[in-house]
Amino acid sequence: MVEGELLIRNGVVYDPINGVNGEKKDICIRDGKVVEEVRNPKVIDAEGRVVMPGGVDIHAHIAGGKVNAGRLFRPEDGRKGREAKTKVCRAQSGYSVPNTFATGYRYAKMGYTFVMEAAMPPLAARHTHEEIVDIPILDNAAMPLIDNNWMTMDYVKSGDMDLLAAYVAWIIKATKGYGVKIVNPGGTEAWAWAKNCDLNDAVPYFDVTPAEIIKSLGEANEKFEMPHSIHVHGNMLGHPGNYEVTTSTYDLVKGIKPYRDRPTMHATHTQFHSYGGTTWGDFESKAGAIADYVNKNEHVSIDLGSVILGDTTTMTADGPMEYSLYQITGRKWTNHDVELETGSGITPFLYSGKVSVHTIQWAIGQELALLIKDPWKVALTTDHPNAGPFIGYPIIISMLMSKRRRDESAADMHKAIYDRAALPSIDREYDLYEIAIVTRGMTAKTLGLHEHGKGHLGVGADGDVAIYDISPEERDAGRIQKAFLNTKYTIKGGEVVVKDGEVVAAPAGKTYFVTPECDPKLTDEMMDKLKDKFEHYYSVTFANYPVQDAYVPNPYEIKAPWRS
Amino acid sequence: MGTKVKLISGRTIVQGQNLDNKLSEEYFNEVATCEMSKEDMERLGVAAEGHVKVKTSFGEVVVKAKEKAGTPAGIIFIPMGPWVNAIVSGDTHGAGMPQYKGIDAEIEPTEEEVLHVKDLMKTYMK
Amino acid sequence: MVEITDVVCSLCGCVCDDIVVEVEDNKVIKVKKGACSVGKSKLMGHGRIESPAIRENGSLKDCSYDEAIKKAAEILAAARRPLLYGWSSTVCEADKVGVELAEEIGAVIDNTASVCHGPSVLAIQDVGLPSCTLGEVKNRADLVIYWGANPAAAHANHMKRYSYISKGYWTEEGKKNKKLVVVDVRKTATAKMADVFLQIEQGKDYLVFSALRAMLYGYEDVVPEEVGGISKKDLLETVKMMKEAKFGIIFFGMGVTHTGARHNNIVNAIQTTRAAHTHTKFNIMPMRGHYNVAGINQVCTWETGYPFAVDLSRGYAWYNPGEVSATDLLVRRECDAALIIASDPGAHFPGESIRHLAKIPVIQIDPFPNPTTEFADVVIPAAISGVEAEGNVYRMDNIPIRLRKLVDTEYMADEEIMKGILGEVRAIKGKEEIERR
Amino acid sequence: MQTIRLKLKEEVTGGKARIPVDVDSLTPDKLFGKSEAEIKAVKVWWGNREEDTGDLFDVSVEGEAGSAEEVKIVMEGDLSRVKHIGDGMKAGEIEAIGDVDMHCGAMMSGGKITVKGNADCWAGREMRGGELIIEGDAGDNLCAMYRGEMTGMTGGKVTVGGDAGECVGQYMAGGEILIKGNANILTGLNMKGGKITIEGDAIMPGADMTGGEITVKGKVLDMMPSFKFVETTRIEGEEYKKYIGDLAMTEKRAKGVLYVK
Repeated sequence: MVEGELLIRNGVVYDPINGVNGEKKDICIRDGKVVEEVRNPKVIDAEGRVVMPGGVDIHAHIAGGKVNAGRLFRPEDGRKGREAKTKVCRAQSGYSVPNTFATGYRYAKMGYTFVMEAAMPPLAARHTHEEIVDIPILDNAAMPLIDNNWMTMDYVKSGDMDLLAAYVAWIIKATKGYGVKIVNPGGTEAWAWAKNCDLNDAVPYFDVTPAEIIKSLGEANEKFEMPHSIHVHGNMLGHPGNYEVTTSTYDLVKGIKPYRDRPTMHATHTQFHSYGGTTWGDFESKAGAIADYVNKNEHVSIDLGSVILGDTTTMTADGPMEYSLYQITGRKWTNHDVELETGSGITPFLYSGKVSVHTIQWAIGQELALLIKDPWKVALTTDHPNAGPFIGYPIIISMLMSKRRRDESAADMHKAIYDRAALPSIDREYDLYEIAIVTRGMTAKTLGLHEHGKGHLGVGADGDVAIYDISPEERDAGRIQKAFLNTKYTIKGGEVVVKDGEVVAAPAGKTYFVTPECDPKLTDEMMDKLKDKFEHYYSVTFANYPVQDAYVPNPYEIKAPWRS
Repeated sequence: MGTKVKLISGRTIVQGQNLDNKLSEEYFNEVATCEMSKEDMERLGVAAEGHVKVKTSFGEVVVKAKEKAGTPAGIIFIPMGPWVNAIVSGDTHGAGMPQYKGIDAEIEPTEEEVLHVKDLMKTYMK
Repeated sequence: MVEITDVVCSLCGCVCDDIVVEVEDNKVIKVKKGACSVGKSKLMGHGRIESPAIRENGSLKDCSYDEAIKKAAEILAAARRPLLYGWSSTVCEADKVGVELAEEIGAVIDNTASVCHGPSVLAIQDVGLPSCTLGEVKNRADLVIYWGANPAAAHANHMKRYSYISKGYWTEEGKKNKKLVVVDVRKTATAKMADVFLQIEQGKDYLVFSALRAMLYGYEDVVPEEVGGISKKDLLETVKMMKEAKFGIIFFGMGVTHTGARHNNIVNAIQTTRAAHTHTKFNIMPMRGHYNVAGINQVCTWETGYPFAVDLSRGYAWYNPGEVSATDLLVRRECDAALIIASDPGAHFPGESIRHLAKIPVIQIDPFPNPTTEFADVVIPAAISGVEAEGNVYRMDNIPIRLRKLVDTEYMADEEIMKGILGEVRAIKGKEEIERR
Repeated sequence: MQTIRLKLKEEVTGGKARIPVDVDSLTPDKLFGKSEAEIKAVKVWWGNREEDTGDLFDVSVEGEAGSAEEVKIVMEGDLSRVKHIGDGMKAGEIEAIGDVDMHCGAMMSGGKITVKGNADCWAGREMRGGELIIEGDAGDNLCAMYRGEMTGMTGGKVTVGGDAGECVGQYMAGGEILIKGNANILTGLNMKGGKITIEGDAIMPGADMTGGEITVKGKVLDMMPSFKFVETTRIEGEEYKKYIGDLAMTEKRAKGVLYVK
C-alpha cells in the first residue's frame, strides 16, 4: 500500500465480480484502495486498453520445502532463467522452479497480485513462510496438508467430527495457514510403507478409507466460517481410468451444506484426474464426463492443471505418484516423507507434443475449460510447475480465446489428439470477460478473498490492477499471449510495480491466514491426544511446533468463527 | 624415509566439545594427535605421546602418537583441525571438496616439537 | 534462577529441541536435560572475542562496532573478487542478508557445505534424494545403516533421539527389533554396536555400492568373491537384510563425502537406495554437520537458485562447485578479499588455501577466537545464536526450528552486523556513483 | 584468412590475487567483421567488473576474413587464469599457447581449438561439434555435463595428448574422445553414447554407463564389480575382453560396452 491518489483513465474494464463487462471506466485509488473519486491524482492513461483486477492464482507451488528441493536438485533449470540484478530487482534464476524473487516479478508482469501456495507440510510450515516473505510484490497464503495426519485419521476413525474440527482449527492456526488441503488422502501415509491407496482402500494400520477422510474433513471445514472449501487433490492422480474415482470423490461432499454461497469442494488440477482407458496404451480424455458432472452440480469447483509443452519439474505431496512418474522416465527423483503428516515427491518431466499421452493431457486441460459451461466453476492453473510453469498462463489464455490457435497447435502434435481427445471438435472461444473470471473473479470468490479486497475493482477493493496492452477487439492469439505475459502496467496496492513489462518497484506483499475460532473446551479435549503424539512420535516438541509471529511480518488475518 | 600409510581425518567427541574453544590446551591435546593401531605403533617404535612427523606431497606436520583399538594397520587418523589440514591437498577435482580422507602419507618418529595452533598459523603468514 | 524448557541446541545437525537449562544472572549455569556432551559444552559457553578490532601493523587493535563495520565495508566494496564464506553456524535471517550483500558487491558466496556435504548436494543434483524426516525413522525404521558416519562421536544424540535406539509407533521396543549395519574403515564406537559391521577398504565405497546394487537387482552372479575388502557372502547377507526390512534407512557421513570419488560415492549410495526401494521402503539421509548448514543451503537456493558455491560477479548467479567453491578460489588464489562468518577455515581448510587467505584482507565475524582470528584483519564479535540471539535454522532433515534466546547480551547479532555492513557498502557505492556522474 | 592475436597483459594475473578473465565474448564468430578498435572495445568480465578487451590484452589483427571460418584467434601470455576460451564457439579457429583455465571449448558446436599446454577442468563441457585438441593434460570433468544435466558431450572430437582427470565424458551421448595418457577415476560415468579411447590406464571406467563404448588399452584398476563378461575379441590385432554394463543400472538399461585388455 502506498499513500496518495491514482487515476486509471478510460480503460476498458473487465471486473466480473461487479458485473463489469468491457465498460469504458475510470478506476480511482487512494491510499492503496479503490475509491469513488480522487481529487489530485497521478494519472495513468489506459485509453482503449484492457483493464482487469490483479490476478489471483488459486493453486501453485511457489514456496516451501518441496519447491526448494526442486530448485536445489535442478541447477540445469536454474541456468535457464538467469537475469542480472537491477536497481529494483534481485538476481533471477530458473524456469520451472524460479527463485523466489523471479517468482514475484514474473507473476507481477503477468498482472497477478495474489498467489496461493497450494501445499504446506505443517511440520515445515516455517519454511514455507520464510520463502513467502522473500517473494516480492505478491500477496500470498498457504494451505496446510491436513489429510494424512495421524490425528485426522484417528478422529475420522472414531467419528468425532467436533474434535476433528478442533484439530483442524489448531493446525491451521499453528501453521498460519489458509484452509484445508487434501492430497492423496491415506495414500501418502501408505507411501511411508511404499504402498498407495485408492478411494475406498483401508489405509494400512489406520483402518480408515480415503473416502471417509475427505468426507469428514469436508464436514469439519464447514463447522467454521471458512473462506474457502476443502481443497482436494484426490486419489489415483495421473492413473489411466481415474475419472470415475474423481467423480466418486466429488460425490462425497454432495450432502454437506457450505457455510456460505460457495462449493463444498475445490477439486484441483483436474486435468490429471480426468483420464480414461486402462493403460497408457489406450489412454484417452474423459474431460467430457468430468465437465458433465460439474455442469450438473453446484458443490464442486475445479482448476485446470493445464499442460504447457516442454520441460518442467513435477512436485506434489502425492509421493507414490511421483515414484510412478520417475519409474517411467528414469530421471532424478526426490522424495521426502514427513512424520505423522504428509510427504512429497519431485521429478523432472518433459511434456512433448510428439508423445500421444502428453498430447491428450494437453488437450484435457483445455477441454475442461471449454466444456464446463459456467466459468465461475473453473480456475486457470497449470498446477505450477506440475503441468508446466506459471509463465505459460498466457499461452493457455490465447488457446482458450482462439480456436484457430488450438487447431494450428493440434496439427503439429501427435495424431492421438484427433482420436482420443475432444479438443479439435470444440468450437467455443473464451472472451475477455470469461478470462477475467477464470483468472481473478472465480478464484478470489472461491477463496473467499473477494470479501477482503481481492479479485475485483469495486469501491473498497485493493488497488491491484492489471492493464494489458491490447484492445478488447484483439483476436490475434500471438498478440494476446504477448500482452498477458507482460502488462503495460501492474498496480499493487495503488503503487505502479510494472510498467511496459519491466518491474519498477518491488514492495513486500502480505501473508493472508485464517484463524478458525474453536470452542475452547473442544480444543482442550483434543489437546491431550495431540500432546501425546508430540511426546511419543514427533521429533520436535509441542512448544517448538507452531509458527511464531516473526515468520509473518506483514500479516492479514481472517477470522473464521465457529458455527454453533 | 618414513613408513607408508593412508591418512584419514574426522570428528571426535572432544574435538566437537572444543569447536568454539580451539585455542585451548584441551583442543590441542585432542586434535594435534595421530591415532594408529598397536601394530603400527610398534612398527614405528613410538611410545604413546611420542612425536611423529607425517608427510604428504602437500606438506608435513608433527603430532603426538596415540594407540587406538579398531584402527586397521596402515591407516592413521588425525582429528579434523589445523594439524591435519597442514598436509591435506587443496585439489578438489572439480567437486569443491578437498580429499580429507585416504591421503597417501609417510610417517616417522621425530624429536621435533608439536606446534601450538598460533605458531602453526604463523607458518601461513610468511 | 529461571528454568527454560524446549531449548534448541545450536551445535550439530541434530538440532535437539527438548533441552532444559537453568539461567541465573543472565548466564546459563546448568544444562539439566536433553543435550549431549558436545551440545552442553556449547550451551555453557567458552572464552569470547571481547571487542571489535582492526589489524594495524600486524596486531589487532580494539575499536568500536561502527569502525569495524565501516572498515569491513570498505574492503568489500573495493574488491574485484570477494568471497563471503561460512553461514552454517548462524541463523537464516543473517544468511539472507549475506546473499543480498553478495549480490550488491558481485561476490562469490559459499558455505561450509562445500567442505562437508557439498558432494551430497552434487549427488542429489544428479539422481535426487529419496528421504524423510527423522521422525519417520524413529517411528518406522527396522533397519538402520550408518555408512562412513560415526554418530557416537559426531552426532551423539542421533541414535537415541531418531534412529537405532529411539522408540516410536511401530518401534516401541526400541533397538530390540531393529538391525544396525555399520560400514566404516575403522571399528568406531558406532561400529561396536552394530549387528553387522562391514570393514571396508579405505576408498573402495564406490565399488561396494555398485556391487550391492547389482545384487539388489538380481545380478549377483557377476559380482566377484570380494569387493572393497568385503566378502561376497557378507554383501549378500546385507542385501538380504535390506530386502527383508520393512523400512530401511541409510545415514551417511563424511567417510563417504571426503574420500576419493566424493560426490559419486553419494550418487551410488542414492542409487543403492533406489535399488532397495524396488523391494521395500528405503530412504537415505546425509548426516549434516553444523546446526544450520542445511539452512544456508535452503536460503541460498530460494534466493539465488543454488545451494552453495554461487558466483554473483556478473549480477546473476553462476553455480559451480569445484570452480567457485571456497577451497578452489583460495587454492587458485582467485579472490582478493574474504568475509568469514560463523566458520573457521583457518582450522578446517587445507593449508594451501589458508596460505592465500592469510595474504588477502579478511573480515571475521564470530563469537569465539579461533585460528582464523590469527590472520583476520577486521574482527567483529557476534552474539551466540541459540543462546544470545534467536532465529530460524534447518535440521539435517530440513525441518525448520526456531532457536531461542536464553540470555541478554551486548554483542550484536550476526544479522545486525551483516545489515550494518550492507548499509555501509551501499553508502560507498552510492557515493561512487555520484562521483562518476 | 585473418589472425587476431590476443596477448594477456602481465599485470592482469601477476598480483597477489590471480583473478580470472572470462573470454566467452572473444570467439571467431563473435569477433568476425570487427576492426581492431572494435575488438579492443569488446567487453570481457574480470572479476565483478567488465573491462575492455584492449585494456587486458595486447590486440593485433592481420589479414581479412570473408566469414567466421576464416578467423583464427591466437591467445598468448599467461592463460592459466583465462576461462571460457572458445566457449560456445561455432566456427573458425583458436590457438591457445600455454596452459588454459576452465571451460575451454565448453558448448562449442564448430571450429577448432588447439591448446598448446594443459587445460583445466570442464574443457569441452557439453560440446556439440567441432574439434578440441589439448596437447598437454586435461583436468577433471572433460567433456562432461553441466551440474544437474543428464547430457554431456553430444558431438565433435577431442584429443588429449597427456593424462585426463576424473569423470571424462560424464553423461556423454555422442562424439569421440581420445586420451593418449592415463585417465583418473570414473571415465565414461553415466555414458550413454559416443566413444572413448584411453591409451593408458583407467580406474573404474564405465560406471553407470547405459550406452556407448569405452576402450582401455592400458591397465584397468578397480574394475567395476557390476559388469558382465561377454567374450574375448581382437581390436587392431590385440586381444581384449568385452564387457557389457553397467548392470547396477538394471539389465534392461545396461547397453554400454567396455573393452579391457
